[in-house]
Amino acid sequence: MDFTLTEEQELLQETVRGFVANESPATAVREIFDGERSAKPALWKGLVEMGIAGLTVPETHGGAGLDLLDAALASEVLGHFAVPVPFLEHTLTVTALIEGGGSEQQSHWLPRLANGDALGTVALGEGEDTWQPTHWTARFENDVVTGTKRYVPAAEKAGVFVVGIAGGGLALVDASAAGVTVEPMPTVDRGRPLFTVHFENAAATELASAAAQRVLDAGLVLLAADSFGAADRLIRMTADYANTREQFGQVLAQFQGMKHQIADMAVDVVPTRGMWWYAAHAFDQKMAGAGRAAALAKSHVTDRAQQTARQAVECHGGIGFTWECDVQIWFKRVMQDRLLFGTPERLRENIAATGGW
Amino acid sequence: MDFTLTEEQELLQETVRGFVANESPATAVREIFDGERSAKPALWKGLVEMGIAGLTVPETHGGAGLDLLDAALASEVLGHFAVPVPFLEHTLTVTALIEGGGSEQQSHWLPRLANGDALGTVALGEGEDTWQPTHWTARFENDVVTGTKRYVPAAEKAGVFVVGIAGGGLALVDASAAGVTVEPMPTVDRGRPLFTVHFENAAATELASAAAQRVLDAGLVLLAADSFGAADRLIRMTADYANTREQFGQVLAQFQGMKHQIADMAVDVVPTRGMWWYAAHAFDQKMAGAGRAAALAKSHVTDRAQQTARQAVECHGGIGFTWECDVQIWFKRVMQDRLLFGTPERLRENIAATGGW
Amino acid sequence: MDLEFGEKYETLRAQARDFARSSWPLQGDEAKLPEREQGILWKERAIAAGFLHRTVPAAYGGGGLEPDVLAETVIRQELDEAGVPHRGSMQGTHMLVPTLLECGTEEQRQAYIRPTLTGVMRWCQGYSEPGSGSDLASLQSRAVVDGDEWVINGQKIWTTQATEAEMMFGLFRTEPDAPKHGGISYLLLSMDTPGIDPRPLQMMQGGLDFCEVFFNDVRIPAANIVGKRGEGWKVSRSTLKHERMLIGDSTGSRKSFEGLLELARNTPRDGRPAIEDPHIRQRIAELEGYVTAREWAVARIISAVAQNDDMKVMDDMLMAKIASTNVTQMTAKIAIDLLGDLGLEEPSGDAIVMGYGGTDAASWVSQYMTSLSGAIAGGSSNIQRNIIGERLYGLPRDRRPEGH
Amino acid sequence: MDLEFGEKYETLRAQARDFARSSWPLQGDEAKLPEREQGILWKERAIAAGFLHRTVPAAYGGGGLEPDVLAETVIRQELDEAGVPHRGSMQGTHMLVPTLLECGTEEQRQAYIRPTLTGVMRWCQGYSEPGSGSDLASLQSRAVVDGDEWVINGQKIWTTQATEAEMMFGLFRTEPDAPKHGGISYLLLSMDTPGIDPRPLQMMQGGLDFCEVFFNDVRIPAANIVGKRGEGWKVSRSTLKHERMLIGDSTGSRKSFEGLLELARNTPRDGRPAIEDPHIRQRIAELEGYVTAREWAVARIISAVAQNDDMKVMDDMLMAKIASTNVTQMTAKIAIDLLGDLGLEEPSGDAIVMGYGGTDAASWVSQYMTSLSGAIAGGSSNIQRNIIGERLYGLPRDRRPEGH
Repeated sequence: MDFTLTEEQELLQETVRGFVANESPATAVREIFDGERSAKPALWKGLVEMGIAGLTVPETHGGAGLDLLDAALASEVLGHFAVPVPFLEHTLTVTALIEGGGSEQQSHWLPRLANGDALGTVALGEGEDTWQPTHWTARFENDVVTGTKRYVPAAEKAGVFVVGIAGGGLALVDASAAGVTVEPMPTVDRGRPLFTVHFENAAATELASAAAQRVLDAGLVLLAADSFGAADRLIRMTADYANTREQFGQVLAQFQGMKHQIADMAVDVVPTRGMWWYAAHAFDQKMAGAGRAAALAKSHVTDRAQQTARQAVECHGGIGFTWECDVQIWFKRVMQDRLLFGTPERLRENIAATGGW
Repeated sequence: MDFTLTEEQELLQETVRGFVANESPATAVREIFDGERSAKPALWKGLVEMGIAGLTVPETHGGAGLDLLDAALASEVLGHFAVPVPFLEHTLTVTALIEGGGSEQQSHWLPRLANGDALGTVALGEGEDTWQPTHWTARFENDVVTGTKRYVPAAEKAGVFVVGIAGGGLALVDASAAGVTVEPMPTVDRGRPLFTVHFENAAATELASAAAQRVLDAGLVLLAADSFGAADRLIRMTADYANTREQFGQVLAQFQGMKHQIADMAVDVVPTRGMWWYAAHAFDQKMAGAGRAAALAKSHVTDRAQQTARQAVECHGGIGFTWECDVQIWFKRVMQDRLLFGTPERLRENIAATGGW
Repeated sequence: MDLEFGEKYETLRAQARDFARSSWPLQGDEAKLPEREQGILWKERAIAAGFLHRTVPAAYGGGGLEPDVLAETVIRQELDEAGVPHRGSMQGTHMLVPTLLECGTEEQRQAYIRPTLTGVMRWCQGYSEPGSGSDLASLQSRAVVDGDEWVINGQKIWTTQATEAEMMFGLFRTEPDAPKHGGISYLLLSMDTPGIDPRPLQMMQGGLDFCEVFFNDVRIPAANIVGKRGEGWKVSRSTLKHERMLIGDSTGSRKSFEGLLELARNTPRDGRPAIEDPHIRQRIAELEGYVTAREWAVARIISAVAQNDDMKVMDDMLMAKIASTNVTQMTAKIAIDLLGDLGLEEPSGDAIVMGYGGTDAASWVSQYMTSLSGAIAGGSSNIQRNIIGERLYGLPRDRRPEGH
Repeated sequence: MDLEFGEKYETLRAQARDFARSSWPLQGDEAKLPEREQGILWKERAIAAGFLHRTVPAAYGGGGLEPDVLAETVIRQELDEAGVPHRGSMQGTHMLVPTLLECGTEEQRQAYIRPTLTGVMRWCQGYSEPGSGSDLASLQSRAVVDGDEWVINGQKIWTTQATEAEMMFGLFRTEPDAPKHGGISYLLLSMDTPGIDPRPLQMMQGGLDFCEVFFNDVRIPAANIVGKRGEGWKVSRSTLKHERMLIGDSTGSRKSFEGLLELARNTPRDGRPAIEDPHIRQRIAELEGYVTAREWAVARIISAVAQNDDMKVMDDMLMAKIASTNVTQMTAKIAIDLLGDLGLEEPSGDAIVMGYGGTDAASWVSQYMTSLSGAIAGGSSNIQRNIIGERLYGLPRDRRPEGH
């Protein structure tokens, strides 16, 4: 019984943290928010060089062969620094290939994904919260896919799409295929832009359909981890502000009302760390109830993170509500984490159903 | 446009307040809690002498001919002092007779109810939250009633029962009729005990069935008012305690955390006063939506009062959790107000339905 | 208790309705004037007809009538209904004008009130500073006398409409050696004075609702002071009182609630309108409890004020701000859950509207963010909690370092 | 990360299971002994077999083994499962014994530890006083030396099991002129000493879970002090630490949650089980989020402690108490709404059980009330919030009057 991180896992977090703390300070994220969502190619490139793109790619395909838990630990750090990189969608593409790819699909894509030559993304929802495999309507017939997918991350730069298809399965589409059109959407977290993607008789190959639920579950875990990291950061930002800003001749944190608000934020967020650790571990070990654990983690962590983000704004006073205050960057990150792949309410419907209630 | 109380109404509250503040201090209520629910006949008698029993009885029948709003104002004061008297059930009996009684029923009972010779009560629910007229199953046929009613207030002392019957109507049963059995129930608010009442072919006369919903609506308003009075008192008790009790060399209220807890209790409760005023007024004027206003007032006020009662215990620390602390008396009063005639959740189902949603 | 307005006010209501419908929109050549000028024209006529600024003395351009909150209520309802341009900049009409009436000189009243009422002269408020939020009296922007002028240096923040307004009223430290509250004066500045530099401040939802205003050796006439030197804090209190009153209005809460209902009706959920979902129904019904409570609390306040019985409703008045904030935030949170993935859209950047009830997703996303500002603007919720605890329940004031 | 206990611990688990099943219930004549004596007999055997009080030195009657939180976890799981009487008075075994091991004299250890472990000697705790709740160090009960005795006067409150316990450990003011925290000593009292008067205190739900204890010229030997005069505050800290640890257990939350699920399954609502109501499902699913978070937080703590890495989980440890309180209160609130009119029943008067999951209405009504005690017992939630803010985020301590 050892519910702790290994030294390797702690080192992984340290390494990612060291890199993004230097290379992706809030000022850099802000440039993206201020500009036209101009990406920072060097940032993702640096992470690729560290092996982050191939973290969960099997060693035989040139990756590090690590688990979802390791990816989630990376996500936590990326959320903590609000790093604007396509880690979620790329990692889920790897998951789709591992869980559902044939050996040809795997040997073609996994090495390219591992070394960063290709960026992967997932095209699942079709609008109106159609995140579940049962909801998908994109048609896959005669080796082509037709349909429109919404809220697709990083679609603009992706080399390969994992597309949810009618019947609840997945298909793989090379981004260079004819019939693929990417349309930008103005979305809330400028650091991680989303797109509408139209597939019009785009050449595709099928993945094993069992992979669909696994991809979604992995996504829920990574979003929970990201959100945890972001919420933890928001609490620290708020504490720092309260320890510095003076009103009525003393720092804000000296007011017990403010102190207790910060403590309540911590009580909301801090105890949720083990929850996504466990969900990731259960996913890796293919435990019974792993999907339910993922839904519990995603719904709970992102709900608590939302509340924390709102409190962080309030505790910062007027400045917290401005564009120039960094709080907005994390507020929006948490918001996107919470809504992507299903709201807490919708996930809880599944939690109830899978709980046998 | 005058959403204020008249001088007469303010005087009514003053008069009741003056009487119960003297005659029903917390120490007296406590005696009932400590003893075997021993009633205080003198207390009700005193209120009867003030005209409280006949408050809403038409003047032609010996009452004051006042409105539900006036009764609700009295309820507020009774809740504020947690006065252990059968005002709610008695007043609803009057409502049933006014709204649904024939002239014979009225001339027989209303004068007796007005002068306190008879105590009235209402036997509506049958357990499992069957408070709505559509839920009732007690049979009324051939001028007799058969069925079991639960959570009937003051049944032990009642001279007349208003009984909810299958089909959603009401019947009137003289308590001295053969076939009426009253069974005590240990219930949470010892100041206002509830009973199970069995009717076995008990002689009864019918009331006009439209009265049933009116009785229930009036009950919701009176419970909201009572609960408001009780919650207001709990806030004041808590503020007094926090202004007196010292810890770490200063009164508790000096800690901003505590101060803000008390302020939040006030923000919960204080703004709800106009809500039950309006619900009572709408009832009196038979306005469209009066029933919905009553359900909104009852669900909202009692929910806020519950939260306030729980906070009051917490703010009192250990002592607040003891039998000897007066908080428990008001805590339990609020609890009974909240659950009687339907929980907030169940009432909100009606609010949604009647809102045309 | 009588919720009817009665014959007198219903007559007035009918007159207001007639006036509103016949006076707007403007006709003929007038209809070709720029929008703002049309508004000024209409306001002049509305004042003359007794439907706007009724209680401001006629000598200063108002209606010269006795205060009558019920009359004002029915008139406002009708003007709102008719969609006439009766709402101007509140800063001028509801804050500056009452202040001048209470503390201004005869010259100031003559100079400023009439154009303010008609909208010819618009005002912005220079109170908050970057270092002085809740603790307004700690402000540091300075004005020093030089001959017959004030010379002003410093910075203000959270100034709405600073780029449009002709004038600013504001608080400046004029007696640096006096104690905190005693060293402040209330000054009036023309916004085209050299050295004033208003810069829009972007909000998190993208809108430009506020400005920072920088003062660099700004010189204004020495006579532009309301009240005496060092008494600016006292002078400003009457103004702030009005601001708080303003925020205590329930129309926004109800409008916002209606918008939410509409959203719930129009949002599909598993093929049915979301409003049919029992969980959503519970959340909305609970919210309606708060909204309704607000409405009747406001009705209590209006009625008591009409009877000069303000003291009786002090409890509800003290809650108004924070209760309203809570409703707005609850509404926004339900809305974002209804939107689901539509909530991923970038906010519309709409200006802060406390009771906004939009129909498109981007507006609701904006509202989800702007709803947070209620806990901050016009006195933070924590300050409100202090006030409630202290005034209503006699709880002690916070311990603070000396002089604060 | 490995959630399996592994061969070593599974072997130990099997041994514990075998021992538990073969050792209980007692057989033959032993089965006829009074319940308490049976418990003592069983405990002696469990200690000897290495399944109870494993880490207490053998010289004082314990198992003499190295601390191993995983071993203790699997053993406790098996003992719980088998229903043996392994849980004694925590006050003695988890608070007094560690304190004596850390600060007691050799004589005290010899005299008290062994009988405490077996349950022969039960302890109650004399800390809180009517005037000293959160501010424990303000206690006023006094002990003065008279010859070779302490003479004690004063009053304690919130003492559990005071009428049953043979002994009390408590804090008393012995140096009235010393500063607040410096004037307190940690004393041991036999509860049958003349002048000690424990009186049960009734709780709002009707139970008698606590006592007040009055001291009237109570004389105890001067040697009955742990640590030095005036160092009682320090001595007591190790004990309090243990109390807080105890409360940080998630078994109760899960048990309570399961009970709530059962209640929702068995409560009819419009002819169907309430658990099928979408609103109830949402509320329970949201609660399960909190319950699950607690469980894995506790798993983190146990694992880190097993690796002597306590510092890594300080954040979760500091949250444990308040997070657990929140879960218990949420559970109770859902339960009372499920009960509907059954919630009108008088509470059962059951003792405070933090994680109670009853099946009858009266027990749930009790739970609805006792759930409130979590925010009070073992340090109020507001004190916990202070600790979290100060230790985890470096927020400043409260301003207090001098000397506090």
